[in-house]
Amino acid sequence: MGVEPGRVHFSWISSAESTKFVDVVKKVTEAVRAVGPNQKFVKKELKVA
Amino acid sequence: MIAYTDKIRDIARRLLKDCRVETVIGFRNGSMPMMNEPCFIKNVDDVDHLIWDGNCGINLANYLTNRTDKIAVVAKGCDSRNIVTHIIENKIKREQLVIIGVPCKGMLDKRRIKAMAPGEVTRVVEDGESVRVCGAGFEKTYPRKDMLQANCAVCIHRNPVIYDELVADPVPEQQNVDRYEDVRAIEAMSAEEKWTYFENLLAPCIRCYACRNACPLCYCPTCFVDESTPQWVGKSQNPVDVRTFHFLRAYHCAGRCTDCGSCERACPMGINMRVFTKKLEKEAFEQWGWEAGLSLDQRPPLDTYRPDDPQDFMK
Amino acid sequence: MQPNPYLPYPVRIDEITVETEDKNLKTFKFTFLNPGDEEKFAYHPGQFAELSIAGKGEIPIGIASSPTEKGFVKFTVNKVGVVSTALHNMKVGDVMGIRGPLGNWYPWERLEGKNVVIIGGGFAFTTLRSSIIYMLANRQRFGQIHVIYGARTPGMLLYRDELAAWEARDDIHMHITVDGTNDPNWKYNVGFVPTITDQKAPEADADTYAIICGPPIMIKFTQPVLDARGYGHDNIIMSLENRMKCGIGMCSHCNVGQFFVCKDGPVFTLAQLNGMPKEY
Amino acid sequence: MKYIRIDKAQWAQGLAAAEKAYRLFGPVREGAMLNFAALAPGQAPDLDGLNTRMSARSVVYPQSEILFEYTVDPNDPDGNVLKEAPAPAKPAAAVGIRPCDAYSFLLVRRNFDAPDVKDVYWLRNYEATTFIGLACDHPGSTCFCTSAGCGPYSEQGLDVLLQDAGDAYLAKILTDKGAAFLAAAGWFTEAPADSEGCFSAGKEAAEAKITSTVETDRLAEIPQMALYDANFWEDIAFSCINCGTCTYLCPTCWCFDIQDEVRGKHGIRERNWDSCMFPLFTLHGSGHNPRGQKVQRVRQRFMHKLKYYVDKYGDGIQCVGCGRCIQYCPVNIDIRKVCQLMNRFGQDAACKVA
Repeated sequence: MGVEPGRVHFSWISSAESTKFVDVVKKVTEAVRAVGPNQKFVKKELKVA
Repeated sequence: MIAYTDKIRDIARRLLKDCRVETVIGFRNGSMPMMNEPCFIKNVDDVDHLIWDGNCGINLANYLTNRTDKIAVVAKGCDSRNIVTHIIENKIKREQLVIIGVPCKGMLDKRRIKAMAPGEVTRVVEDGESVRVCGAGFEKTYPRKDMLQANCAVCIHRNPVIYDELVADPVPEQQNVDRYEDVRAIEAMSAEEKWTYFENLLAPCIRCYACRNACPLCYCPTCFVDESTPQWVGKSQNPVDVRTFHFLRAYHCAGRCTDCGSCERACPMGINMRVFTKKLEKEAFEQWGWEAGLSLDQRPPLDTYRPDDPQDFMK
Repeated sequence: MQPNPYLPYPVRIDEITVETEDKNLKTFKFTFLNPGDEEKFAYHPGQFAELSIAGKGEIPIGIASSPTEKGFVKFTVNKVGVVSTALHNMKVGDVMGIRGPLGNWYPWERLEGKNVVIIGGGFAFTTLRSSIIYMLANRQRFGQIHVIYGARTPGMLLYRDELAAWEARDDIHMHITVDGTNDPNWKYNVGFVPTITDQKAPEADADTYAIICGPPIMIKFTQPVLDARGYGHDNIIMSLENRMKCGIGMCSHCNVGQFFVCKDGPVFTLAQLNGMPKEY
Repeated sequence: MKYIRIDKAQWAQGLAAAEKAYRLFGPVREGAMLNFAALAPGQAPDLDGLNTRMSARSVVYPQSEILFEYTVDPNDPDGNVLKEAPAPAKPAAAVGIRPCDAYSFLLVRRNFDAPDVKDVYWLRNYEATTFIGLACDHPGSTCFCTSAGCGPYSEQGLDVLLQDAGDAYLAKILTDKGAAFLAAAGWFTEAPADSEGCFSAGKEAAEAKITSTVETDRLAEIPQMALYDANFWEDIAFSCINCGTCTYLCPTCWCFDIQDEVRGKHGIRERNWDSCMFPLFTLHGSGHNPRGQKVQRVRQRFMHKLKYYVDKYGDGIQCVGCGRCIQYCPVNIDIRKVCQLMNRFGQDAACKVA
């Protein structure tokens, strides 16, 4: 819908794969940080017009 | 079209007279050009109200949800596919229904015809392969095939997929149709372009929910936008809320939508929200070879698991 | 300049009492933050107000205190939706708002010198408490007072201490009942409100009025009992509730026929209701 | 009555001058449709279309309107205390509003300006708005204003009525407010002496073009509950999909919902249009719904407009005959047909639909 592709990730991680989970989370947070804060799908300040 | 109408009336009369059904659901003449009104007939004497022409775009499967009586329903190709979906999703039982199948030649795009006319349209006459559009001081004739609703122009299931009676011989299905030209154009956009495109697309939305309510798939007792505990979506005209509604609604139709065009047709603001459902329809087709509502014997892809389900999106 | 009818008076929660054994009903005692607001909030028993929580919204709730009780207002709230749940999570000392008083009230002028039978069920007893306190504080202005009040179990009765105190008085006839109980010490009635009404309600006459407030099912079965006992429809007074937002006859949510429950009601006589759509 | 001639060559220039003192609203082309919306700086209203898709109601009564602001910070001395949202600084002018839409505000005013309680937001917006109407010389096929209390040249609720006179607009000044707006725009040229004749001729011609009508003469006398219990509601309601199109496009519908929203510590209480067509509109906390059936909601809408309002205010129907609900109803429910069924109730043995 126009949200930056880097913001969404899917992975299969078994409950036994703790190191993989850590790796994936690291990678994802880095990727999202690179994209920067989400400016799109958030409501702007609520103000009187 | 007159032949269709006569045949529908004949069948309805017979079904009511023989007490095969209690109610016939079809269309009657509207008070506006290019508008027919869904109606129910319970009495043999009223059967002649039923009509058929190119202005029967509302999907009648929408009127079957959770009914308990025996019903005959007039169904064009897409309606019949939504009836199949309704049966699969337990919204109606097959045994309750007598489906009066109508081979469909596409519905007229009332918005387009109005926009092309030089003045207010007061009368539209379908005449075989052409359409005559009349108004104060003008009369224009167009080829019918150029005046179809966008979804009908790319429809490849014009004939009912399920029926008990057929009002005419099947029509030839359209061949070599490029169904997803519009979706591909959006897919090719950058994230930024998509964002702007959807923003402009949805800007006129007034959240009247005509699209949702005209959709036979949207039968939830309480729609997610109406939930209060928790409240998922704000109720104002904030664009984030408007967008959330349209996108989430489309997701709820994934693998179920037949592209009947009711949502777009119903919208008072003329928004083409079909681009959302069509994208998901395309995905369902490309990922699982699935087209909704073609068979009573197949479960939809989103409620079945197969070990070989595609998962290219997983990293 | 016009006063803004949507602006709540700021209030502080002074006391919270859990009323029922299921803990879903709490009574909140509020005091007004700004001097003078209490006088502006002058009300009659039977009226309601919008309880307002910033960030959550408003709910219409009957006023449970009586105008004869000074220095505070009380509301008993059932936990059902967003606002009532938020309210149940609040603490003594928290600041919120109340907006009102709203709606009409029981017809106290017409009831002057008359016998009054109060019939209530469940958590709809709130404005009836207000009415009882009010009548007892002005006891000489009324004839006989009967109270028929039922709940599912003894633990679901509201204002149990006050009920006991009223039982002890001889100028008010209490008929407390529960649908059922295992409590061997229960010394009051057992049975549904309509049944107890049939047994205990005084004889009907032109000077006897019934005020009914309760769940729809109770009203549905009590009304024929009163009919059979000969109560005239002008003498049966009911309090309705409907979904409301504004409380002042603007938003039209509570619209029934040409009336607004919030503004033209919530109090109607049965004679009035007979001529209105049953959309409540 | 004073008439002013506004040369179309001076139109844009005048609006630019008026823009300094007023927030301008008018018909605006948005894609394929005409909408009634705020004009961008320098934007001229599009006065060529018949009428706007949405009515002009949002000028006075926006679909979402903030009532209060507050902070939910408990450490703030004003924490959780509501503050009235400030009114817009400048007055507004609705330029090119059609007479039916202007008249609608008078009907709605009865609700918001009740004798005992005033909706301060609606009233402050209404009183701050100047209505510069444009007479309808080419009414449409679904316009039935002349039998709904107004007409293509109706002056009710207007401050100025404009008539398109080819290369100029003739402006009939109806109120001081209207005169003030024309003065702010710098339009002072007195119109030729026969202007009054132009208006009455225009009015006659326009009214003659109205082909659509409703009968309302018996609505008041038929008992409310008899109409409520009439046998035609199921047939009328069958096709309804319970969307909010009719209620949101209608200039005389006024229902709203109130909502709180909070971002961080800053919160607002706002109102949004609501619709009696939605089941949620009447749903109780207990789950009970007094109008849980579609047929009840459809009946409510028509009974409210054509009966309850008639009985409550004794001055006609809550409808101005703009025809929007007829044009845009997705399933072609036609208020003219419903009105006829109601008005002929008990009289017409063949009180049948279709």
